[in-house]
Amino acid sequence: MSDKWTPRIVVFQCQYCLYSEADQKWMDTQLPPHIKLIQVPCTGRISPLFVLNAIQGGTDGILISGCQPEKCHYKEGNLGARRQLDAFRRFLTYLGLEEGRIRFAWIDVSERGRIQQELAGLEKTIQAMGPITRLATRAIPVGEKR
Amino acid sequence: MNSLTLAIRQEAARLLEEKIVDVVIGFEAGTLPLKAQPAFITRKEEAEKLVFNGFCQNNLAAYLTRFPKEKRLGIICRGCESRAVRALVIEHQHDRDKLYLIGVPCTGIIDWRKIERRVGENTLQAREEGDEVIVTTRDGEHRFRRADVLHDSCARCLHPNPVGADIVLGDPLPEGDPERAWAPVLEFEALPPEERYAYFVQETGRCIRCYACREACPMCYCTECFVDHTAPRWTESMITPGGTQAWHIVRAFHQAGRCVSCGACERACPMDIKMTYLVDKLSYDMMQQYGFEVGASDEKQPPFAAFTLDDRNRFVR
Amino acid sequence: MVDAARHPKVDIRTYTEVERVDGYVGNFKVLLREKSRYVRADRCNGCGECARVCPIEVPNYFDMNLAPRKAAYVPMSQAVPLVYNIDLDACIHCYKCVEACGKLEAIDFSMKDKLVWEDVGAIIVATGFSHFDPSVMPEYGYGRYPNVITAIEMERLNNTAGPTAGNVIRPSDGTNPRRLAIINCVGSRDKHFNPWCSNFCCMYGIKNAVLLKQTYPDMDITIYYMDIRTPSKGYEEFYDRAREMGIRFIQGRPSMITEDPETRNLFVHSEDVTLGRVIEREYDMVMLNQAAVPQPDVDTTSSVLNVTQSPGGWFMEYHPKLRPIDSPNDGVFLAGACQGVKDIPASVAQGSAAASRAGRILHSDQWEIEPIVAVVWEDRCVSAQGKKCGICAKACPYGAIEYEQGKAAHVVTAKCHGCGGCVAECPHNAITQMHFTDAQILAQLHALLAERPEEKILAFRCHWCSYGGADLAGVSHFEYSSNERGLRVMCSARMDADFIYEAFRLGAGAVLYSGCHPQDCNYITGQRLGAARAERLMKAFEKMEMTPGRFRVEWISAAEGDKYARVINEMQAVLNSIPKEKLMEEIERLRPEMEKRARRLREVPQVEEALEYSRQLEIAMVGEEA
Amino acid sequence: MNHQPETFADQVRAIPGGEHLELCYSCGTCVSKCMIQQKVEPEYNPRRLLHKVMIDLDQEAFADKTTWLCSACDLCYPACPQQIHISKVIGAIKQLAVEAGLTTYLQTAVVNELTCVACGLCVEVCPYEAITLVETSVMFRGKAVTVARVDPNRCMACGLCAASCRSASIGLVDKFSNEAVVAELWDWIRSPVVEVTA
Repeated sequence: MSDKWTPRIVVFQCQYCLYSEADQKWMDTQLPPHIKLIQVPCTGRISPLFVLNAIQGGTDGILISGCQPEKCHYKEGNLGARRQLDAFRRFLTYLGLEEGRIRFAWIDVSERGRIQQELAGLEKTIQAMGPITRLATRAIPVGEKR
Repeated sequence: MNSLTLAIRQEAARLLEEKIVDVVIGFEAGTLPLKAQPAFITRKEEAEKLVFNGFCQNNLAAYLTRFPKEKRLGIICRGCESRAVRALVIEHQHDRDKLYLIGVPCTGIIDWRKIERRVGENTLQAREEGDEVIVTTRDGEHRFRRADVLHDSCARCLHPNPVGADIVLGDPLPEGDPERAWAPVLEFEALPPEERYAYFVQETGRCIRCYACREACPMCYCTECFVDHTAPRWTESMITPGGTQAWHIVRAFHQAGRCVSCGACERACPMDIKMTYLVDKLSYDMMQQYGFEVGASDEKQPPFAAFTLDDRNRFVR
Repeated sequence: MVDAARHPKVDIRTYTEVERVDGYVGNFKVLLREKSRYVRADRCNGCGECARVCPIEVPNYFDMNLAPRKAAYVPMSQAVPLVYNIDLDACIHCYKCVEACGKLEAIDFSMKDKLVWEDVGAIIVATGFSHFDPSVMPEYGYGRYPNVITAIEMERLNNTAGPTAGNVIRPSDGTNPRRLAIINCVGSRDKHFNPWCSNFCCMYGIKNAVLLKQTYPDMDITIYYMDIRTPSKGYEEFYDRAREMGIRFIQGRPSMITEDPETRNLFVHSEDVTLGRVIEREYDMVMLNQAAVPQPDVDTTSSVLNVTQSPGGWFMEYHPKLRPIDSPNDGVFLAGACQGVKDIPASVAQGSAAASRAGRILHSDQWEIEPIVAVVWEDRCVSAQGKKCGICAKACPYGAIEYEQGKAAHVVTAKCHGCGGCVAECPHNAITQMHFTDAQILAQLHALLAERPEEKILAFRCHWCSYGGADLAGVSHFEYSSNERGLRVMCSARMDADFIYEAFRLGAGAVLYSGCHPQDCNYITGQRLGAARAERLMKAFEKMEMTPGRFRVEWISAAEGDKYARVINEMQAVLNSIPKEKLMEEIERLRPEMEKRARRLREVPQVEEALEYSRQLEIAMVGEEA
Repeated sequence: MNHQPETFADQVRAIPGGEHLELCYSCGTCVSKCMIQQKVEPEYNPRRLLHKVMIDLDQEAFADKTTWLCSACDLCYPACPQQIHISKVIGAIKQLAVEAGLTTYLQTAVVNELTCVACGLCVEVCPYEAITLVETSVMFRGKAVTVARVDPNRCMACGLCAASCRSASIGLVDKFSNEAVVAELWDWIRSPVVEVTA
């Protein structure tokens, strides 16, 4: 593992995520290239298959950010997501994936700067674990295009 | 000929004669020893073909979804099958009032692989006698204690008795031991992650992607499976580590809260891949986290549909 | 205050609580608890040596806890009388103060609370208001974000006698804020907390903005408001001045304040209603103009003084328009915000008015009241027979009835206002009201329904509203059915259910039950008593399957002559719509039930004689005609 | 007073949930609470919509995006100082709009009727009760089959159904379809943004 290794992170963000204006702007424009932002209407939209695709594709960490409970734009989408994705995460852990590669945060609009903290936290966890090895069985060689 | 078989034949004949059902799904003697095969009886006279013994290894509930909803079905239901039927009825796959469940308490299915591992592939005849299985091969007769050659899933079966059956033939059996049922999950979980992953890689590495497990499973009834999709292509369709792993992960995950632990998938697998440890983990989680057990109730929705605000939360921060 | 203290006829008792009030107008007996200060007021000269040596510091409540005070303290430097006080909860009993006090020997730790009875002729309640605590509104972050402060905290910061000597600083870092947001209606006009408008906050916010702008001309001040309310003399002009000074006004109620965790700056999030756009603006400091709320101990005060509360907890005035200073308890007057939120000029005006109202009592030897008071027939009262009752005492809005099991209920005549609620409520007909006795009302009722009762509409009207309404209908020449027969009582509370039953027993075609609108009752809660009774009656008649419309309940004010006429005409239309024989049949069908229900009325003393007298009269009149 | 529902405001008020319409004093709290307004549609403004209703501008209310975009998250309800259940009022307006023959312009969930097995999971997870199981005339397995159907006037396109469907037979279209999300993900995974370990 070289010192230069940069973890690749996918952020699944609910479209209505209760970010403050500044944080949303930061997410939209300032995100470093090793972090990919994928917007979905609601965390409830995140199929476990999306997560599996990201893991198998060699993504080192996944951050899912959604709205606070009872503040979900779609009433209870975030609760559905919690149940399904929690089960899926536990299942992947059971198969040997390091816990902590998948992080799920409920962020409130009053929590300014929280998303940056969560990203930094995730990055720190991943740095400690090193690049993903288990389950990353669909990794594509650098630069390959379809 | 055991008394259960007789009772089943009588009940099947009665159902067909009184036109309570159109088809009775049961087992008939297989063409090979150690294996019975599913039978679909439509006429009263054919009821004589039915058998019931420890060699009946299919999950008959799997055939429920292959009949149109108008058909009235009589199904021989062991514990696992009856719970699968319940789950399928909740999932609107058939109307309960068009089903007639002939419940049979089940003492477990004999694992022919365990026997052949000891006697080789030369079985001529096999039969059960009380707690023993007697196998005749070219080199003579072998006697096995039933408990030694039961299929793994059956050995740790929690609910051998059918639930919600219209009639139960035979005497109820004692319920299984939960500790024993969940032991494999807990043991596996206790292993270090790298060993768990290595085991998963090793098992899935043998997979030839024949999807026999999918066909054998009563709960795998989608018209088009996610692995067959082309838009999007969820996973690699060839036999690659990525593809086979994704298949096993997602197949198991789709069973979360639905698997009845019958073990039909493992029995069907031509490569003898262990896979019940996957789904058992999910079943264990569903029970621990959300108090959900498949087939326990007639109404309860699968756990992913029943999320609440008060879900236990260790995940979301 | 100092002037008042020096006045020979003014006696100021501070640090004293009213424990109990007995008696009635002109003859109150008040029990006072003079709380011990552990400093003897007669010896303390207010030098402050005790506070100087006291080692204990606790937050100063008067400075909104922004500064400390000692355990030996005066609440504020302008306190009258200037007597120090020892906070025993904080005191560690080092006795340094005793030493410092020296020869004065004013400090006395052995002091005890003193209970004193005083005779007074009148009481003025001026307990003021309290402040809404905005920390229950998490969206504004008060308590969480240091730079969100309340208006009162700003008041202390901006006061030269305050903890910062008038230097307005941010609590987070001590710098002067350059951008300040003032948010109006925090906890007021909000149904989650206090539905009322706190009256003075608009002006108060503008005042603070103007003061700050004068001190810090560069300060960027924005006021968030829903509506600016400037209804008094000179107020709108003041508002104009504020705008001319460059104070910004944004119409829009902020939904949320967020904080930058590093700079501790605040972002106020609101819609600018005039723009129709959501705006987020950054400020250094936010001031919340919180609602005025009743004092936390208002319930105790209210029960001690026997003064009822209006919704929200303010003290209830006798009448919202006509007698805003008197309380329902004669001789007790309300002044200032304890009666309802009001600003300083209004409070001063009300205070002066209360003083002169009280003076009227103190200057007269006798106190005249209306003679329509309630009287108890002691021999009929079941309480005297040892039974549990007390219904009359509960019904009385003035607390004029003293009830004690085993003794007959006793009406304190000086307190009784003559609504008649107790009379109608008493299940044993043991109370009557002078000039409105059961016998008198019944005699009227019989006379009104003497001829062709089935054609008549008997209208019970309360004296203050519906009777006035009918009067207005008359003088305005609004036409209404001539079959209407009015019967006046003082309040709908007096409209005994028995009268209604009796009316129907006699065969009345229709009965109107009318009184003041709920909020306008002249007897505080009298209308509510009547309305509850009317509802019970309505249900009973529904059960009896009486034709709907024959019994009608309407609240008609003295200004609603048109309504009175319309209601009567509508009732007439109902009567017209019922075929005569059907009506007669219904009357006959219901008569036994009505008779049964009205029977108790016959047991009332004098009723039979009164009825006999009216019968005689009738015979005589009919005879004359014949 | 018992007058008949005549004006548009009366009609809205007559629908349960719409009663407190006229209590609104236009403080704008709801608007600044609303995430649709901030994240998706700047034109979105419940306060204005309520006002349009109050002064009987029915056609303008129907044409207002607010009518169709409110997803009843009810962030505004606890914030409203007048305790108006705004999403219910908007629901009442939407109901009248639907009765007037209008439909949502949202791209709502669609069902692939060929692969749907009508397990009913989507019916259960849908927060808006927009999905029902119906018999359809699509001939399959010899007979008419039961499939899930989405009521576009109830669906708010959250995608909860799509995430829970095992056979991926129900889903959103365009930007949030399975194809689009997976393609977006893999385009990035394949891109040489950073060194990939293998």
